[in-house]
Amino acid sequence: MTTQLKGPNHKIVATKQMTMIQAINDGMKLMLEEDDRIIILGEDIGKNGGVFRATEGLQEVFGEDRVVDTPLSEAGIIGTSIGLAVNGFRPVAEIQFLGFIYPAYEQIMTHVSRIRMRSRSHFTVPMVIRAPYGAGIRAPEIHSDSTEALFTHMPGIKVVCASNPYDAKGLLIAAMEDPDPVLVLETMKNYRSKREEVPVGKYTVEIGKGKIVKEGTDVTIIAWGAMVTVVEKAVEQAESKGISCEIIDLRTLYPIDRDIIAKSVQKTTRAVIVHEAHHTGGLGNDIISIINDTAFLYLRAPVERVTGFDVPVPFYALENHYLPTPARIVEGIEKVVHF
Amino acid sequence: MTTQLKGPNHKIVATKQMTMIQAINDGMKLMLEEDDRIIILGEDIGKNGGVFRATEGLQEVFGEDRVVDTPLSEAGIIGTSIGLAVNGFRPVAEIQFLGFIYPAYEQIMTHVSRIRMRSRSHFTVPMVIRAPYGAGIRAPEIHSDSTEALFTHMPGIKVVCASNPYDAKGLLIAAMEDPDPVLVLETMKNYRSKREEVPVGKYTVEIGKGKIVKEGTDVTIIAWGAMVTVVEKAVEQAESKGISCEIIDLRTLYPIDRDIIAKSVQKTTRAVIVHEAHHTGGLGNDIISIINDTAFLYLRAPVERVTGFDVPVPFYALENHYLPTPARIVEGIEKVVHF
Amino acid sequence: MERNYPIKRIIDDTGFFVDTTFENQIDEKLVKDLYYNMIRIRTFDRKAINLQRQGRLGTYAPFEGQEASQVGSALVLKSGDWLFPTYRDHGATLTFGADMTRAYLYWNGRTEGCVPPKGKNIFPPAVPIATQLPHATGAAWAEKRRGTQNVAIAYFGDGATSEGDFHEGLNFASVFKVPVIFFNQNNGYAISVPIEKQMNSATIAQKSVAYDMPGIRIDGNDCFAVYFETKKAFDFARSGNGPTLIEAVTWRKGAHTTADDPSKYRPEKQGNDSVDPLLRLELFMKNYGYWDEEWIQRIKEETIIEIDTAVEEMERFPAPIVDDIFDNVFAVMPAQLAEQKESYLAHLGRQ
Amino acid sequence: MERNYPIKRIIDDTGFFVDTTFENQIDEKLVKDLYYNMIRIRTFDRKAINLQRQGRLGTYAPFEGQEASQVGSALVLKSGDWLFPTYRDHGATLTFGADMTRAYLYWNGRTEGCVPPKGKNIFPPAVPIATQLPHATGAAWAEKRRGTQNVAIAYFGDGATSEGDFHEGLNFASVFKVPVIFFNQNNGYAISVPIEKQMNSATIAQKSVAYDMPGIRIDGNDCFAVYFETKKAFDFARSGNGPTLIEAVTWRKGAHTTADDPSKYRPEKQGNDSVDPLLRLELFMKNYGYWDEEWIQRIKEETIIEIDTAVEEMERFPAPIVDDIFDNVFAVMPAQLAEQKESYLAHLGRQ
Ligand SMILES: Cc1ncc(C[n+]2csc(CCOP(=O)(O)OP(=O)(O)O)c2C)c(N)n1
Ligand SMILES: Cc1ncc(C[n+]2csc(CCOP(=O)(O)OP(=O)(O)O)c2C)c(N)n1
Ligand SMILES: [Mg+2]
Ligand SMILES: [Mg+2]
Repeated sequence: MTTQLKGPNHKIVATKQMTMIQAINDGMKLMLEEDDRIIILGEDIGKNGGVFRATEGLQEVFGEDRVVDTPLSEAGIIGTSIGLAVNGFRPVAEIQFLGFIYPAYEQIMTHVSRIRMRSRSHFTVPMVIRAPYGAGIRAPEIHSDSTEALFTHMPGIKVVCASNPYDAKGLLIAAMEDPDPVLVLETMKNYRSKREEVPVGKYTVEIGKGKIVKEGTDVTIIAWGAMVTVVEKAVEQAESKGISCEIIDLRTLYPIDRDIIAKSVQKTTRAVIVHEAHHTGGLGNDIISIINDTAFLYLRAPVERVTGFDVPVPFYALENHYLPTPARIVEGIEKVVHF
Repeated sequence: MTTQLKGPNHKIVATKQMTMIQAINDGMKLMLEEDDRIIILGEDIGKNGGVFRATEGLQEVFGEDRVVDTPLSEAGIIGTSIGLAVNGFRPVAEIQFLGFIYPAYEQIMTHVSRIRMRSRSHFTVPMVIRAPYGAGIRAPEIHSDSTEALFTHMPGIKVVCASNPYDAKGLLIAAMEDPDPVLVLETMKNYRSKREEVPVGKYTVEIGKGKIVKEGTDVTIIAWGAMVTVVEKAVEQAESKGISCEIIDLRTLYPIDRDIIAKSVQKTTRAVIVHEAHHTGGLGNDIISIINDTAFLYLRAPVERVTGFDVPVPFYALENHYLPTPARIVEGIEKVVHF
Repeated sequence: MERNYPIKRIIDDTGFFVDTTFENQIDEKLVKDLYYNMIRIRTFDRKAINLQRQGRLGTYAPFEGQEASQVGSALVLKSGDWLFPTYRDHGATLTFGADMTRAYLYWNGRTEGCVPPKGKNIFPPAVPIATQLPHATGAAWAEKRRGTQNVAIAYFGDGATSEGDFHEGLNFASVFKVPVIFFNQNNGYAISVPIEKQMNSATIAQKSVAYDMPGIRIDGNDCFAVYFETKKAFDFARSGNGPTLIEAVTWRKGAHTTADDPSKYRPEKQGNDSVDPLLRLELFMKNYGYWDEEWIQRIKEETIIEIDTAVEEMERFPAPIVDDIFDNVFAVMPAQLAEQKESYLAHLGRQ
Repeated sequence: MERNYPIKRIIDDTGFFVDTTFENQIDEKLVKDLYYNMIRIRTFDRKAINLQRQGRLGTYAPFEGQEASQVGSALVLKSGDWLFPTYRDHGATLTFGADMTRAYLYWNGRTEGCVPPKGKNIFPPAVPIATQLPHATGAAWAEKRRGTQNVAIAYFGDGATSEGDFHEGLNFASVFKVPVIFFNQNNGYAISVPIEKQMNSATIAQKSVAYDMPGIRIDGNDCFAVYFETKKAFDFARSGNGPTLIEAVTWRKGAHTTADDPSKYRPEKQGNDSVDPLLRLELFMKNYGYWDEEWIQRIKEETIIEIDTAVEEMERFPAPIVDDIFDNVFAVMPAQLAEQKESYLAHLGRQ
């Protein structure tokens, strides 16, 4: 059902109820229509429409040349995408789960991220890598990794991660138009968890900009992807205890929106970071550093992190113990507020 | 030349002048003699003795069965080492340069680090991965990566990095005796940069313990590998300006010695972290988090980081601009001291 | 190339011999072993699908149609041998001696499912495709170094041949001439991708040429062809002659997993002509006088009891404890992890 | 397998025809093109080693002995074609039209060395082994999609065949039938590892069987065999028939790099019997009346001048500027990186 909604400049834009997966599908469809250079490739993305149906129906409309089922070979997918990209195409590669991206790690690390530098911008790889990630959907082992930090320590590639349908579509389109490679992490847990009004046409969400999801005065809570939803639940509880929380949805993980963090923490003077990746080496550390660099004199308590533990993501019988919960987040919030 | 030196318990131990590469070679040799389960494998490590001569002479003594030249295939080296390790051997795999470890990333990430967890300790992989790393020796591109952070965000594997011959041998032997997989990073820049007295027999340096290289009272400087040497130069200059510096050589990068950092920073109230890896996503962030967690109320200035920039390690004509220099470190020290 | 790698068969679709080379090695014991294990694992497999539908098991990867491949090969293994399975090879692991309760537990997201019975060298199922091939090579290398006659077998699918690890595993095995069998179950599809889109080669067996390794192509639905050809490869390996690549051409009757819908990508009638491996063995048994109605009834009943018992055990299995996620990461827990554990347990206590 | 993949030759070690199939396509222009380019790149290569010894160039990877392979193949390329070299393929890139000054700059640690002349599709040398193979497949795929007749060629060594990327690159190329030539220079060694330890297969050409792709094995020191067989493969690809794997059997006369000492691992006399590719062409030219002493003198002199000029240009090349390490990471510099740059430049200013 299409409804009408006021857009950013108060112009009326048509919108439609979409889940995140539909919004992603819609974004790819629009871009395939608009830009002949776009080519979508990956395992099971053609006839099958992707194991999550992200590419459903696209091969039917755009043909086997533009929506390509590849062999089971992640290094092959990324490696040939590099060749396609330096030779004028704009590949959008799907890696079936982030936990299966590692065979392509060398191609991403030594080529995708470095070709522009190595060739003084003579060769560039405007490509997108889409990868579902995260735990909490009772998937078999290895399917649930949240290893964004392995890609933010790799100058030359951007990393984005939406928590909702609107951002998912807007970030994906921005990624497809970016002159540089972008890794698009898609939180499986939110693929179908809610529907919202999403503009039917083309729009972008700027890469590099976070969003204040909710304003507050006592503490800043920073999260992205599936954790935004969990934080929202925690914040309801915290606010019922009289703590006013500001929530930042980071949206871009590289380059991080330092200003939004700095401004918010300078205001609230306390921060809690929530991510499902491991504690050690997680992006939370980068954010603490940003706070150290920009809000040291404002800070009234050590920054608190509520994260996945320093253990491999457990098999699913115990995965919920690995993931941050509203209860753990509330404890974190109380800890910084009552420091 | 062998000299005599007092050991930890004042017992006399024989020592010998060794460079770091000689100490590493010596460590492997001792362990090959002592433990039949040890098998050394990698590219060019047999007849050629390794491109840096780390395994020089070992094949001659221990034969082609125990010191094995493998095909050019990092996933193959690590993958078969896993099979060897779960079946009773203790493989010591050399990856020729850390920048070429990425093809094996999947094997390390999904198997080396997880097999114990997945099998409830039924299967374990007591193996060592040795990898020379770092910039500053005018090596061709990709040879100079310092990406330790990609391996400290991977629970199940330990990471060590020595700055000098004594620690190099002691940590390597400890790694070879560890019941779990250990990545041993070897700083190429220090391979032959100095000789020192090293005990001729077997000894270990405990994994997980840093070392106070120099005591001081105004500021703590934390580094590892090649950067320890650079820090030492910087500290000379800083001390000549009247700033008393404490230097921590971290030695183990996972699990980090949190206590040594906490105690030192609580004492000095200021900290500078120096590493050659990129700023974003680097281990420096983890250390800032540790300071945040353990010394918040002591800290008189934001922690300063002097690191490699957020750019791919440059081709060597410019690599010295990428690397932290004594001058940059001194500026960092002055900044925290005069905050 | 198909001409160079004809499909080897011992019995045809109607259960009659087409190749009598091994006729005198086929006796009642072997026939019954094959039949019993195939019935047993099929029942296990169907039960798993049912349990999944009832919400009593998580996503499951069925192997119906591949029983001859899995049983025929796994029956060849001796006690010191090593088995490296994928997620779809419970038929093989159960035949080799894996614990059924634990096989079900695996699909309930329990690490207990990865622990083999004492003395059985069964590795946890490989989920990242093709990664187990180098492992098998390494384990076989260790056996060679120790001078045993043990052999390792790695199971993998047609799709797995596209990964670099397939190539690297086979290359190492051929260079170091280690006793490992690469047992490919070519079931026609890798999820939705048919073999013609997976590779340009007409067969998988011919990929052995790249390593100057013996490669053979067999009818994976003919349990005798599977058994005897695998046995030949094992004997070859035990005698120090190195690895073999076996392509067992078979068919995945069901979905890729219970989360998959093959009607999206697979023509409805495709595969209908491939005779069911169990049915084929039944025909053979009837043709050659091995059919023993009473025995069949008995093993079917026994199997049902065994499986029901396993399911019951699985469901009564002690609930997983939180400590588990912390306790098997390192031999000795690092201080920071111990702290994380302690503080999380305290948190749970507070709730 | 060696029998299935005999080494193709056109002239023998003494410079006489052994195969006259292409005799009528060999004319003065071709002979002189081959000779000129081989002399030119050999002189370039020897100069590079000298410069390295004098400390005027960094570590360098010489290709002496491989000139026939590199020139013979690169002369086949047309202007829209793509070349994906390794660090040892400057002979090929220079023949195709790379800039000599920049080739030297590459070995002085300068990114300028990776920038090809306008309109020349020459990719930066691959340093991580075998990674360029999928790139070439992708670039060729793009040409196919655009409907051009352009072809991509990827150069790689014997050691590179052991990496997963070799396998994945060839598999994709065969599945999507793209116009790419996989040109292997089997120079006997991967640093210190001889081919017998690298692979169990007797040839590299036979690895094509795994992909049902044409595979041919040629004498890589016979420039005519290289030229005509590569040309056949290019024509085949231009006509839409897909990829070819070529194994050019050659010999690395020198060290792996200037940092390597082959006496550690290579028997002293090994390879002495392989006739120098340039000498062989000279014999041919004398045998068949192509020897033109005056022309030879002229091109030798011209080449020396060209190379001296390139060295001079390389040494006079503007010093690298610090900004470079920051400026080509992204199209638009992220704020945090801009800050790093600014503060570092300020730091330098303060010094
Ligand atoms: C490295 C990796 N990439 C992708 C996947 C997702 N995946 C799971 S099974 C499968 C298909 C495997 O096909 P095949 O090898 O033929 O085995 P089959 O499932 O048919 O038994 C895919 C793509 C994975 N598990 N690992
Ligand atoms: C992935 C990777 N591993 C290791 C190396 C180190 N290395 C550089 S060249 C080389 C040998 C390459 O041999 P080959 O492919 O035969 O090419 P050649 O040098 O003989 O031309 C090795 C091991 C590398 N560059 N990349
Ligand atoms: Mg399959
Ligand atoms: Mg070579």
